[in-house]
Amino acid sequence: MPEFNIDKIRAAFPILSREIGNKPLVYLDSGATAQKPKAVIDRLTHFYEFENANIHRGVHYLSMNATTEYDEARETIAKAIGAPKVEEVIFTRGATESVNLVSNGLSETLVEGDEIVLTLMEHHANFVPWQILAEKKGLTLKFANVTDTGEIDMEHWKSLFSSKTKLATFTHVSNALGTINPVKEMTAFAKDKSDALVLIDGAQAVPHGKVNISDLGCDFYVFSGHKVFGPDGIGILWGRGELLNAFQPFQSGGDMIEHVSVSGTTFRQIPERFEAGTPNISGAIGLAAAFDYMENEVGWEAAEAHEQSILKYATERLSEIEGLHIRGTAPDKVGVISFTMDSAHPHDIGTILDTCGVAIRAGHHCAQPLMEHYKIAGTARASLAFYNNREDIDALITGLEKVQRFFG
Amino acid sequence: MPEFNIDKIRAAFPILSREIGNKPLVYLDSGATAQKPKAVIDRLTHFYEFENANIHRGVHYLSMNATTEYDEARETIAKAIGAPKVEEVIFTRGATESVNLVSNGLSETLVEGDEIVLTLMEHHANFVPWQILAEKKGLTLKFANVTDTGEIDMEHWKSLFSSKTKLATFTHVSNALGTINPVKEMTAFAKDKSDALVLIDGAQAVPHGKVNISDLGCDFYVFSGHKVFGPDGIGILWGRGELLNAFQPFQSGGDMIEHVSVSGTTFRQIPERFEAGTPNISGAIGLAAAFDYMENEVGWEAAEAHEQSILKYATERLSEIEGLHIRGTAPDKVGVISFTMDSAHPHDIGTILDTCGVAIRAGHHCAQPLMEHYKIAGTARASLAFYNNREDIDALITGLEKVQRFFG
Amino acid sequence: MDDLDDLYQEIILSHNKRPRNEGELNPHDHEAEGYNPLCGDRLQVYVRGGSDQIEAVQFTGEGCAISRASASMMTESVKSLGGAELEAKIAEVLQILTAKEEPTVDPFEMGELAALVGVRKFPPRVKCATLAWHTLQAALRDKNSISTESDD
Amino acid sequence: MDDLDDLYQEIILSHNKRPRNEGELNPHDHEAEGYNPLCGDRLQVYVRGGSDQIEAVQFTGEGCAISRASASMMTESVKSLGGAELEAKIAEVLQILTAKEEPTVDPFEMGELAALVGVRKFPPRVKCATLAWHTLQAALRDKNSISTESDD
Ligand SMILES: Cc1ncc(COP(=O)(O)O)c(C=O)c1O
Ligand SMILES: Cc1ncc(COP(=O)(O)O)c(C=O)c1O
Repeated sequence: MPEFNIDKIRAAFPILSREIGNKPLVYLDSGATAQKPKAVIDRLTHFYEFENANIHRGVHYLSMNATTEYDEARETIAKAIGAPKVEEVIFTRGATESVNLVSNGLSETLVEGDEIVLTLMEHHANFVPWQILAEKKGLTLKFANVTDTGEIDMEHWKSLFSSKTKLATFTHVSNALGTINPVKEMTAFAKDKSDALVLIDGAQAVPHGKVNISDLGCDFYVFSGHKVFGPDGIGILWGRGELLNAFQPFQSGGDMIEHVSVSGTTFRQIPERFEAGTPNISGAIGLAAAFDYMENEVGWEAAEAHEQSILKYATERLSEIEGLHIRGTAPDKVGVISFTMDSAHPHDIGTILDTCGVAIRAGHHCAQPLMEHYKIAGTARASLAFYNNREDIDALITGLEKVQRFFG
Repeated sequence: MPEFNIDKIRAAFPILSREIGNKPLVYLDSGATAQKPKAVIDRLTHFYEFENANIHRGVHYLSMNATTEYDEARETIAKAIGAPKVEEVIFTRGATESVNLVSNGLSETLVEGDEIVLTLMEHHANFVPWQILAEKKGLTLKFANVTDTGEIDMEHWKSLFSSKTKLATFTHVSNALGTINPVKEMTAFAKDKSDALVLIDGAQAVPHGKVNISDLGCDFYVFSGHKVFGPDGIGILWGRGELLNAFQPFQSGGDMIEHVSVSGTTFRQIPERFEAGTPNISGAIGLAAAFDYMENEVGWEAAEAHEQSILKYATERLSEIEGLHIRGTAPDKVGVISFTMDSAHPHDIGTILDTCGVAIRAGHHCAQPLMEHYKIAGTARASLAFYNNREDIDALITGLEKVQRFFG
Repeated sequence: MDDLDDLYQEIILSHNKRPRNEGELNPHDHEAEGYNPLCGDRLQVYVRGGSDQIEAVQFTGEGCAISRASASMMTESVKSLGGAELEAKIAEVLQILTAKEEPTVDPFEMGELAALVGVRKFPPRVKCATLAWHTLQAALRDKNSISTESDD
Repeated sequence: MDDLDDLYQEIILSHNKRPRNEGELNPHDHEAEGYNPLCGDRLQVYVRGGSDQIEAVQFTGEGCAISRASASMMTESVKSLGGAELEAKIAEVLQILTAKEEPTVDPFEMGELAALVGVRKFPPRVKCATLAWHTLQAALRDKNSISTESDD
């Protein structure tokens, strides 16, 4: 593996050399979607220019080859995330679809009065599906509070478990605050205290360091490809085989059936069971290329160390700004910095930074329950990836000084 | 628009100049997935290298720009397919998901005893979801027979309608036989005879000529991007707005909600209602590029005329082969030629052709009910697009002669 | 920089800092809540009187500088209007904010509201500026809530 | 061409054209249906006797040259085998078809079955060749049906 050289890394991401207006792009919105290295873009191009075919049913070379590559992509990803069995890795459109698949699957077995333990820091993707299911089935949702530093209030969370708890679900990393939750300990507690299934939303965890699912003890783990330097329209649901195979299919159609006739249809086992129709073949292959890139060209540890150093620098610099409040100050954080300013609304901050070429998010970050909890409408959020550097933070600070000139 | 020049057209598809083994690729499997012109591949590359961002919630330039491009992609596609209202065009993963979305939506309103009229030539994607729904809800499915020439037996189909018919669904073009069904007349009959909703599966129609949805009178129309020269992982559901807005959401999460709180959630209208989570942004933009390419660089009429001329040539040449039977001989056909040979099984045909660089499908083409009807296990299928030429057919014939040498 | 100065004109910044007519209006005859689901901003508009003749308008709620300034200016500019005159005023503002073509704004006639035209260069912010006006319309029609997403 | 000649060896083509032991076996003690969902092929295998001692095996069904030839050769090669010997024969064939490493095949010992090794160069066809053998296993275990997809 080459040494971690931030300039070389940045050169591998074509978009990072573009300008916005006439200012260099400062991309601090990786929490929304990550940028793609040339390795991933080239992989997609190569597939479409040279290898494109549908999978599974073909006896011709291109189709066999595409099938092999699709299968190998699953293997690569399974290995990268420590999935114990390859077939337990299901390709979906993204984290949102993955959660929906599980909530649909559980709708067959959960019954009135059953309880689900969530937290107030869930992204809508891991919140609304459960709310809808709860309404349909008469389930009770219980939400763990969040502390002032932006951590799950563990005592409160633990107090929510009962013999009726059938599912505990929590985000690995908060997209709005950056907090890394102690998911391994939480899973152990949930398993010890109840026979709840555990679903972890890893959408914001996977881009920031190596995740080993086997190590976590959970039953389901979900994430999106586009946030982990992979292509759009692809995501992962990992789940225990015996649970997934007991689910009714989520969608139905070609490839997921064993035999179809007018009198009845039988379904295949995982992974095909949940991959009805033509999947996003190039998306799967591109996502595997992203993991390959991270493993072989960058190194997760070096990436994480670099990101943490930038996070530290950014936190220091931002703390110097008067009237600026960082929301989410947990000791264990990824490179996500949400903040509010006394003088300016997040939207105005975002607009002014944009004129400086600095891309951040402003708003509720699909975490309205959390915002309500903090009694704020939203925050400005700068979110990092390993390709950010100190100059990015300096540009952010310069931009915030401009905000103060207008609103100070 | 430039004149239709087949050599120039072929040069626009990079994969068509590759070799398989040391034979030039002869791609006769466009029914499974179509090849992509450079215009589409370049559009994807440009997006990822220069424009990549998440949509909707951003105040920064890249995000606004991606949002605009995503919205414009929807407009381009709406216009290309004659959708009366832009917001009625929903982005899905593909035709399979589109059908599942509708079957899920209808599950709220259909009740025991309601009837659905289908045909025996449906692809599994437009069959299994209805079968599952029927089982769940106690609906009756009625299947129209297919004639020896591979057309829907219209008298039989008409006889299936009753006052209980709530949905009529049929494929625009049969993927296994190539038959173009008279969908406009069928829709008119269904609407006249019942108050059934009409869903048309356009997956195999859209790649072969300009479709104007407004003209058809149907309620839902579905297709896949990858079959119409666009990227993987993207597809379209078009549906009447008042019907779609009355559906419960299919998946839930970010972007499709109006307001989320612990006490309840309200959902947005179409199209966002059905686009939970981060969509396949580049997929949507790439699909629009495919339609642009067809409209502006090729011309649908010229493409169709050329494909029909190759179909005619292929049909003539294949008919000369003794013991070869074309399945599907309707007068109105797209460039799909299914056939069986007395001497050789489709699988063996496919393998031998593959060694000649000729890519075809062998099998049931996800149309098992149709195969059962014909009492065959499968066919060999050569499927054309406008980029095929006579040389492709000559190579197919040469390959079939080789099949006869082994099995004759 | 130019565009930004157009957006955050002194007049906007001043209305944002010291909005006129902020606070619940009691008693009131009409009220509505406006909501921008993309950023989470909410705005309540209270009206005494009605479409025929507005006596007073006040607002409460959270929002960015643009939405607060727009709300503040709105409360001042529609006070004591009614009938066709009121309709014309609302239409005029929405027009300069959302019309496809660059509007010709007569600052003499439009007064402070002319400052809103700078928002046009920031398309995602247009909804911030229109929110107060849409909410006023909703209040006058006794529609209790509107959302920028379902409304335009 | 070479690979294709390896696949469709004379022996395969001849078994395909004139399969031995085709047709339902009556009476029989065991039967199973094998199914390849990808191509839709089905195969029935009928056994008289059992794992201890096979007396006769016959098959019916549709399939490609490879699956028919493999079934035909299977019926011949396991007839009158039993116990460990039978198990070893089945294992040997599955081994030469699916082992990761190129198998060393002794044509003298393997007899006609050695012809199946040519299938290895055509990965999607391997399931055609194994189907009969898996179905035989299923029949002997009184598992009524197997599918190539759930089985390997
Ligand atoms: C007629 C028809 N409908 C639906 C589909 C399903 O399309 P997809 O697999 O892209 O979802 C196909 C694909 O083969 C088809 O041919
Ligand atoms: C924590 C978390 N979970 C889930 C999601 C949903 O991901 P997607 O929109 O890719 O489905 C996100 C995306 O923002 C997220 O941050």
